[in-house]
Amino acid sequence: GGTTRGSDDSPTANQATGQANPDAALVEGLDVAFLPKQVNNPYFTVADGGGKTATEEFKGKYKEVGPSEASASSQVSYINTLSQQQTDVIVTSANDPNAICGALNSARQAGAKVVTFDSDTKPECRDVFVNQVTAEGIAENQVKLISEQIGGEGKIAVLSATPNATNQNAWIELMRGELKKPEYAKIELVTVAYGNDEDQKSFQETQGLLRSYPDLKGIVSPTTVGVAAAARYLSGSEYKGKVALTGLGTPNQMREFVKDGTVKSFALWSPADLGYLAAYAGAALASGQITGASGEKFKAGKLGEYTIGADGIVVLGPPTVFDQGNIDKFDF
Amino acid sequence: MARDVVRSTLARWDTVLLVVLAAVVVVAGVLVEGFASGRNFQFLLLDVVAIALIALPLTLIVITGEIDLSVASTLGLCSAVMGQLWVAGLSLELVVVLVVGLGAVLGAVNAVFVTRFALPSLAVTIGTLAAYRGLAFVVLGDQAVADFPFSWTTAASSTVGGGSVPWAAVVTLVLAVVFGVVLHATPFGRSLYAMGNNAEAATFSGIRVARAKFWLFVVSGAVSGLAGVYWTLRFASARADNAAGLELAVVAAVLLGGVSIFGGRGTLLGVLAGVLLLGAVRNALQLADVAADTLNVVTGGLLIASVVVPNVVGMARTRWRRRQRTA
Amino acid sequence: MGGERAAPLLEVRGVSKSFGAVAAVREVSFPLHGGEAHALVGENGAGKSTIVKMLAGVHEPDTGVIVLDGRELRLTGPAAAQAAGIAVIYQEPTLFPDLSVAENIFMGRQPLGRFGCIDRAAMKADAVRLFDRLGVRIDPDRPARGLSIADQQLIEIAKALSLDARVLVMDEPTAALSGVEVERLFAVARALCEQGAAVLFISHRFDEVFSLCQRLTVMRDGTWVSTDPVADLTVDQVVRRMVGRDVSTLFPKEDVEPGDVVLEVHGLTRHGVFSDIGFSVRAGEIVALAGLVGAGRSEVVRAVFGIDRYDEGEARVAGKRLPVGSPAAAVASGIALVPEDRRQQGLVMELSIERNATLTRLKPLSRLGLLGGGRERRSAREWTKRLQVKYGRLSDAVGTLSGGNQQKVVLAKWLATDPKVLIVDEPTRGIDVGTKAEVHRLLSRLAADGVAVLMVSSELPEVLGMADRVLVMHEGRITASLTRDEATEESVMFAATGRVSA
Amino acid sequence: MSARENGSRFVHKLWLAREFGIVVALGLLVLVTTVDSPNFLSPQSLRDLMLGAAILVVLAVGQTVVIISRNIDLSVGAVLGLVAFATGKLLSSAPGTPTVVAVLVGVGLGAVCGVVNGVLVAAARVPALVITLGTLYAFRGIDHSWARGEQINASDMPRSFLGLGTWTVLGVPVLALIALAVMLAVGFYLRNYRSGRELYAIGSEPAAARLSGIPVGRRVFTSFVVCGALAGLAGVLYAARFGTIDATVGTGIELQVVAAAVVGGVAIFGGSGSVYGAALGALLLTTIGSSLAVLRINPFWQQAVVGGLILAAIGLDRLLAVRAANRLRGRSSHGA
Ligand SMILES: Nc1ncnc2c1ncn2[C@@H]1O[C@H](COP(=O)(O)OP(=O)(O)OP(=O)(O)O)[C@@H](O)[C@H]1O
Ligand SMILES: Nc1ncnc2c1ncn2[C@@H]1O[C@H](COP(=O)(O)OP(=O)(O)OP(=O)(O)O)[C@@H](O)[C@H]1O
Ligand SMILES: [Mg+2]
Ligand SMILES: [Mg+2]
Repeated sequence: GGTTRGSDDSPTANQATGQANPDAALVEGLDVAFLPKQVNNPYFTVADGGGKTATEEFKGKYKEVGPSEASASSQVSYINTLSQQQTDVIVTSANDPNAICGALNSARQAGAKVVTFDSDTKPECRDVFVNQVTAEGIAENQVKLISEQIGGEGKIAVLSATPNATNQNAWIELMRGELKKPEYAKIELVTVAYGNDEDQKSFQETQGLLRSYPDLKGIVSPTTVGVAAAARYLSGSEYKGKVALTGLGTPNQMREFVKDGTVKSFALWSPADLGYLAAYAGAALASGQITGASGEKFKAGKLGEYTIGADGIVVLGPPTVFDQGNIDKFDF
Repeated sequence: MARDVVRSTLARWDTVLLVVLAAVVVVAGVLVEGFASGRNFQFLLLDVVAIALIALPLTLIVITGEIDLSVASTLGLCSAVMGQLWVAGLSLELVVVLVVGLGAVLGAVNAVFVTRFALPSLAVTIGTLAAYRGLAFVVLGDQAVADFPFSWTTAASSTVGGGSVPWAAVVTLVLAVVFGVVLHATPFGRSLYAMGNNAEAATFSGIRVARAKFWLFVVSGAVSGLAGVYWTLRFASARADNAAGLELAVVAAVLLGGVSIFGGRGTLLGVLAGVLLLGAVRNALQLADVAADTLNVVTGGLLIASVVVPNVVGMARTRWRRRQRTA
Repeated sequence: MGGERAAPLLEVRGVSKSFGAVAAVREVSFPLHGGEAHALVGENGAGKSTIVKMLAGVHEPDTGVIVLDGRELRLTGPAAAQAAGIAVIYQEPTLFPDLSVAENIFMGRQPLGRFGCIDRAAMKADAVRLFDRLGVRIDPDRPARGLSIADQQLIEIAKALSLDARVLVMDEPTAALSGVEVERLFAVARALCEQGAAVLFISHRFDEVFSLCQRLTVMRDGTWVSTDPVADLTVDQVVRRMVGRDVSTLFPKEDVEPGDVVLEVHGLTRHGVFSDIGFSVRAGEIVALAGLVGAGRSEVVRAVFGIDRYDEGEARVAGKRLPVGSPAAAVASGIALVPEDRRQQGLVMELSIERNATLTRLKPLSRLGLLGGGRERRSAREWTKRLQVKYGRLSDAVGTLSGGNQQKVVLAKWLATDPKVLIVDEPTRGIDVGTKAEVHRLLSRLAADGVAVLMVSSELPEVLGMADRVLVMHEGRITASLTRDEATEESVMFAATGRVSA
Repeated sequence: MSARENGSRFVHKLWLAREFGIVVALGLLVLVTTVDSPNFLSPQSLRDLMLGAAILVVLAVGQTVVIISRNIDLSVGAVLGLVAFATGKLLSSAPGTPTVVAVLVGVGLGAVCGVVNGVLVAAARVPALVITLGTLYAFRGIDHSWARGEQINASDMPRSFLGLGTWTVLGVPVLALIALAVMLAVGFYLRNYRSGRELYAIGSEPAAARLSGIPVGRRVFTSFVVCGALAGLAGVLYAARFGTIDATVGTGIELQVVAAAVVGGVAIFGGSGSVYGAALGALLLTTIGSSLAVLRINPFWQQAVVGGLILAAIGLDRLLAVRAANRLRGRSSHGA
């Protein structure tokens, strides 16, 4: 979210300048750099791994750089470095939608194409945003999952990441909207707790939720750290099987809890596919196949063809729902 | 006095740092592609400005034997308040003044605990480190204010005559000169070394120890507030978590600069060299695609070396002399 | 003396020690015999404490050896010295302020009970027993923080006694003690000698040296001068050997016609420490504040100077009331205080001699708010020269000076401020006889120039020799105010022990 | 001395003890929370509190040993992270490893990190704050380069090991019992053994400690090894309790640990304080986290409250110290 005041007097950025040539071949030997929110974060390691696969497919040079702590200021410093190195494609997930804008725009002026994935910047600072799913898609999916598990009525709570995680807040807002639908009228979202994407804090917050709302029926945790911590707490407590839990998590983290019955189902998109798609989007930009304008199409290897939507957004697809039946088919 | 300074080990540490800094710049300029360019120089300076700014008053504080760990949280709270005031419709000129004033007030809170209640500053500022950061979240919550006027945000990274020296670095340098003169050539600065070595003896000499420390904390807060303004404008984003964890980087730079953590020893030149050295090493290694993990190991290693090397050299020298004498 | 022919218990043989360019001790040899107290005397900086530190294992000799029972000792550290049976009382107390008095005494040697645990009850009882031997009462359970210098020194003595050592080394143990305690200490030392121990005793007070010791070694400028039985010596001989010349008069008191009252104190009270203190000092007058250790004299002058706050009363300088608790204001109004603990309060040990000497005059020495090098250096050089401070370079850390020379630097930094009132707390503590005479001459000179001098001293001859008036304190109150004529050893001691005269 | 007099003396001592203030604060906090939300004192909830505090208590106990000797160890968070990852790696690559071996390996690795700190601080005689700030960066860097974004999950580790984090004995979590045992053992050692008392002496006045013949270097070295070993133990416990481990585990926890010790009345410049106080400080800090979560206080306020509490705790400690000093002033030092 962002508090705003008056009109924005920053220059409207160069949305999709030049002409797209849909038939241009992908240039070989492109320098593709992935700049995640934080290196060594397992989620981004998998996502960037997808990017690496894609880059190798189109014979580019892949590298992953980034700060060891998730802060916007260090990302700026890395973007400056990349621009200094004349990188062709920068694929990044923003720690702050505004803070890295200036640096990204200088990099673009220096010739780089910028793709954001997972977490966007302001639209005028990048060429394309590869969205894992639409926010609406997540909200719908999560509300549906929890409603199924608690039988359509009762109190639920959300366990989120940090209080200022942009996409979390967007999803939670949309979930509130979703809950207003008639079929969910008997479900009440009582509170949002923040586990800061730390195990210990998420643990404590889960305990707190159950303490302060003894009649809580379910918890939705749309963040991988939060849902794993909550599952681990529930599985070792008297609430196991009584309080429902769902959210966004990786199959490897959640396998144990699905098998022991703590969690019936949860969802996630494939992070590797996300990175894969982002790399192809970058290559398409750098090769002149697309400019980032709405309606342009490009091919993303094994994932097939994608179309750029409004505001230069490409959507990966609906999330996968994991449950006892299918979880063993996934390994990430 | 000049001879005196030259002879002291400290001055030698300054020189060592400057030589190492020059060596790093030359080596990186030759070996690392993209290092020796005006643009990179500009990026490097922009990155170290906030650390350098905060390090100035912190140097003086550490010389008196105290420490201020709340600087980055002060920066964050000031940034958050800056965002709220801007949203509330105040003019940015006024906002900047108020925010620097707020920084001074936050510094004064530290000062009151440290000087009036005679509490250890390490403990106090660990407390305010948490408290100020918490208040920043209370003020701005999960929001980010990002619609500062374009003219202001570009000013934060604009350069002198469009060259490669940012205005912010020039301002920092001017402040550094002011702090340097105050520290090394005024009665006030002299008294800081005395109280850092032995506060009781300084009191017995008629030096107003508590008052001096009080003002140092206030100035530290105000400068952190100013750094908050810079940070907010440079990244065009007022956030509660701005510069989280920066305190360790600043303390590391000050210590690398040869300031004794126990007080009473250190020079401002050394600290500036330390700040630039850390910045240059990071920048060069980043350009050479060295991973962030290795960067951290290098930073830690530099810090350890900065205290271990002079000590070990000193010990070895004494031992060698003794052997010579007895032989 | 039976020990005359027997082999010495411990022998210092040709030891030297240098610190950088300073040769503190050069080729010094002397024996310590069991059953004997041996005095080591010399000017400030002669190298006495350095010898002590070599015996204690703190410094390793550059050359030469220490021989115990005919065997060469290699002392690698204080623990090795203790293990060899050498107990040391250092010139400066070395206590642990956070720990209890009993633990301070027995640190590292606490009596053990079951499972190798410390037996606290036994430790406390042992401490009480030691204090009984010394004839003092200090609560063994209280923390050492906040004890007076004298009490700290007593704990040091108790610590050394507790070691039951064969060699007891005492570096100016009596500098902070008053007569009664000194007597008890000597009784204990004599008892130890009778049991066959050897005692090395360092003091600048010859009456003590002559009453305790059987043998005496003189040092000058780091070298050995002589070792003789005390019976063969006179004080004048010793002084001549120490200083290399005769010392004229020790108390060169000039007669001065006192001027206006400069310092006035009325009804000064700090609850639990002192109460209702009132006195005045005139320009040109030397007023002594006498009393036993712990009477509260230092506390009074600290309060006047603004270090401590007081609860009632007031202090005025030249009619102007001093604010409570502000040394800076006191300095501005013309007071100077030479404190009793020069290490903690008088000097910044890590800073250079120059910096210390000018620390009180930073503002006057600056021009346009800036300090340039030359003026400080000139001022420091001038004042260290006037006081004849012995140093290598002005840029050396003041901590490397000997105790007496450090004291001179403290005096220098205050005299440079040109004070109206000079308060000196134990001004000659740890100062050799030659320098002592100099300090006294200096005080006298200052008084003659119109400075009001207030002198706290535990040394009775100094009090009687120098003061125009003597104020005697006992347990936080002034019990007598005596003129120079009324003041005698008896009258002062009478008031100091609280027996109010009829 | 009669029993009654003994009793009143005990009460008096208790009142003077630095730990007393923390116990009162803790009591008030629990009371307020319970009034608002009665099942805050349910068995499950109490178990959770103990579980939550256990790891911090172990760290705070180790930190106290170092702080008492006038040093500080800022690298504990990095050591915890490194050991947690190593333990996870060991168990996931050799699932048959007995829990005891895993614990020993973790403690050993922690001790090795402590040795690095100890050697640098004691042998090179350099300030611990600088050294451990350096090793904080270095150990964390090693952890990151080793983990390279790998995550170890509960399913990768044997159930018997994970049980360490969830088992209870008579309703009390094993984790809490371990922390309690560590605290009592270290507390007993510091109070009743010569080498323990020497740590206090060193912290109180290092120069005097040297002159007293205390082997200062060796003691300081040992204190860092102990602190490192306990940080290692905490790392193992962390792995067992949370089951999800990556390279960021324990980031920033060092300030919390120091805060716990300070809140618990351990003087930051050495010489005084106890592990019991530090452990209580750790318990208080974690209870605040839980209470605020239960009271549904705006999460944004949490950190601010923790900060305020640290200030209040050291302020209170100071007040008590001044009161004690004033009483000493009233009695003369010679009064027995
Ligand atoms: N640690 C030291 N560093 C530098 N110089 C020292 C040190 N210890 C002693 N000295 C110097 O050695 C000389 C002889 O010192 P020593 O302390 O033995 O003399 P002293 O006879 O004890 O004098 P005093 O009358 O003050 O006790 C002095 O000039 C002193 O300044
Ligand atoms: N650590 C040291 N470093 C350098 N010089 C030292 C050191 N210790 C002593 N000295 C020098 O050695 C000499 C001997 O000092 P020492 O302390 O032994 O004197 P002292 O005889 O005890 O004097 P005093 O009677 O004043 O105590 C002095 O010149 C002193 O400056
Ligand atoms: Mg001496
Ligand atoms: Mg006195």
